[in-house]
Amino acid sequence: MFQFENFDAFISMGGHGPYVWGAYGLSLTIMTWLALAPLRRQRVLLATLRQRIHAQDQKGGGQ
Amino acid sequence: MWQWFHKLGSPRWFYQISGRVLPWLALASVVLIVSGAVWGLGFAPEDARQGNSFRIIYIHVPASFLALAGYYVMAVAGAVGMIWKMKLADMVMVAAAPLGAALTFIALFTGAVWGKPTWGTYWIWDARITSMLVLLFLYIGIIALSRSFSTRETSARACAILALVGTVNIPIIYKSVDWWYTLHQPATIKLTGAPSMHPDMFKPLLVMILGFYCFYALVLLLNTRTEILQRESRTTWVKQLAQSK
Amino acid sequence: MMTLSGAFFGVIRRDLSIALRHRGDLLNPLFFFLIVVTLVPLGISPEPARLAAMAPGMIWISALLATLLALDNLFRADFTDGSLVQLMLSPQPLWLLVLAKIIAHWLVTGLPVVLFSPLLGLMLSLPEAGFLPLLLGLILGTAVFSLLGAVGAALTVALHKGSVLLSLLVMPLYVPVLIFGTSAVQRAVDGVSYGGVMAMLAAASAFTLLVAPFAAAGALKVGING
Amino acid sequence: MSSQPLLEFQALTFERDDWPLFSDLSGTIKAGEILQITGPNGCGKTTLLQVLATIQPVNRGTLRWLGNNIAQCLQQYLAIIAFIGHKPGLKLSLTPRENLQWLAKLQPLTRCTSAEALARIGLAGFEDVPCYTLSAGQLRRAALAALCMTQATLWFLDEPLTALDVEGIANLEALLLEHVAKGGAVVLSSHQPLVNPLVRTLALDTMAEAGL
Repeated sequence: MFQFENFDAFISMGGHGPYVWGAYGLSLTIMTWLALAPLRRQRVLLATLRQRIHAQDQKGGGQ
Repeated sequence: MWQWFHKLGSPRWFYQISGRVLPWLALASVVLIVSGAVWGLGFAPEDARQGNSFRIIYIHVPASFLALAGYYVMAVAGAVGMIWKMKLADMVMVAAAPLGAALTFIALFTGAVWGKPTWGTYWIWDARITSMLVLLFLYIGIIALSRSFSTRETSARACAILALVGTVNIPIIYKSVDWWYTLHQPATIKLTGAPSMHPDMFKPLLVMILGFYCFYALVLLLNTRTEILQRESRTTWVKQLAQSK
Repeated sequence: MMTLSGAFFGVIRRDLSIALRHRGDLLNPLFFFLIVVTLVPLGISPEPARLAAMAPGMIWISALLATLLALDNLFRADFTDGSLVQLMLSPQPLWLLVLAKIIAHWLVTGLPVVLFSPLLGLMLSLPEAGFLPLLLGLILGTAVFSLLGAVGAALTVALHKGSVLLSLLVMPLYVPVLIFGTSAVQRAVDGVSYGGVMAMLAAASAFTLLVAPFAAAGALKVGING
Repeated sequence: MSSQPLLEFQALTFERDDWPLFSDLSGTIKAGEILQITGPNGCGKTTLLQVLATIQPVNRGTLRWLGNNIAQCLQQYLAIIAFIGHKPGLKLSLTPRENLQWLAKLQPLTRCTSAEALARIGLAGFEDVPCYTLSAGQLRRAALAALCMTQATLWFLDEPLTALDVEGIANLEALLLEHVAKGGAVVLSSHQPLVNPLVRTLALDTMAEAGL
């Protein structure tokens, strides 16, 4: 059962809103970043690797 | 059995298997954390004494759990890497350190924010929070050490030794800080009394803890996979992987 | 000629005679200890009652910092001139030689700090009842500082900026000793029995004595290849 | 002397972050032999010596001493090796005599006294002066004096000729020859060629093809 009478009460949390939402907000932001950072690093890694292989191939072909 | 162990130690095999588990872990952690958070924020009953600020517990407790468990994961991985010279275990250890530190930070931050409406101050030298702070220092030490060595192998060995020494010390640190706290501040408000909680408050907490475990496993796998790609970047299978994308 | 005890005491004697030839270096941690404690009344208040309340903690913290200051050199000097490798190539068990080095190090850094502490207790108007537990506690505590610190010093032996890193690594591990040490003094000042706390401190140092030399020996084998 | 080799290394691989410094290096060192490791800077001469002296661990490969895996008999192996690296391993505030006496407590330096050793290596009269007053060449000699005293059969010397003058080099060569004549063995790295029939060279940059 929803504990709050309306959406405004849910946001204000009886005066504790900033604390609760702040804690949840920052935590979830950090956690999202934790999950996305390795994915981005993997993409960058593979891209540089691809570039390096490409460069090597061209050099090999030129000779 | 031994063959299985050997196989598990192969980064390539691990990369392929973990790739299959990842989507499910991601799904599970998103579903569990979102439903747990909605449940805890909107549907769990209000705490009689602390009011709505108590809803922070649904982040604080799971994060503290995993922050501590994460240190043990790191130490065990380090020990396995050291004893059986398993490269994969080294990579898991390296992957676990920043993740554990981030969760420790979340636990500290939510604890501090929770403290403001409860005690009227952001920082209080509560036993739990103080131990958490020391744990953060231990994590920072490991991360700093791991970045100071020129080769990854030496770095992994060194971190494993430090993590093991830390592991032996953690129970002593926790006990001593607990004892220190009772010495200086006799029984004020206890932050968490999980067993004595109302079942309606407790259920979302369980969901959140489960969700955090899945999330931990997910990020640990992701970090380990990144580490694998980085270290194995000269092998043919990684090169093929890079070109196939 | 090459015996276990000969090697053990040989290492201690050599480290002590080197320390005696650099007497200036020997005094540095002591002066550091003294200066930090002098800063307390200057920074907070010269009022005896307030000083007395803070004396146990301040003395312990400055002792911790003073031993930390000297810790970096435990293995580093030997590593730099190559004698550490010779020590490690000895057929004698490495943990024993490491223990010998730690003992020598404690004798030249920890022990002077312990002996100096009553003077600082006087300067910070520590009540009389606190002196004995302060001395006893510091003997055990500085031993733990040296033993645990040796693991960190071994890990960072080949790193260029090892000193700050070393503090970062070992300070969190010193927390229990600091808690037990200061509360032993505090209890004695408050007129409560401090035997139990001292026993815990003794147990912690005995345990560290058993484990730390092995960990430090293992750490050295890793650390020299930094 | 076709008996078992003193030291045998098989398929040694040493990598720094998966970049092999050397890989699949195999070879033997027999009693009565001087093995000189040559190669350009940075090819891993020092590392190989350190690996053979068990200072650095290898990634793959085995070391055998008289047929026994060294991992199983490390203490015994340490008792028969002597290692002198780039750094002389002397405490500058102590005298050469004190340094050698300290070393004699740790390693089997029992063939002669430190005074005899220092005299032999050409440092008579410098036994009791602090090492910081000695020149680089004299320090190197003081470090090599340990070789006169040691019972070790297998010597590892990293660039032992550095800073030595003509007389010092002659002294060292005589010492090495005496050692191998008695059935010992020496592995050393050096840029300067040693003129001696007993010296076998191992060129590290081309060792893969050499197939020792």
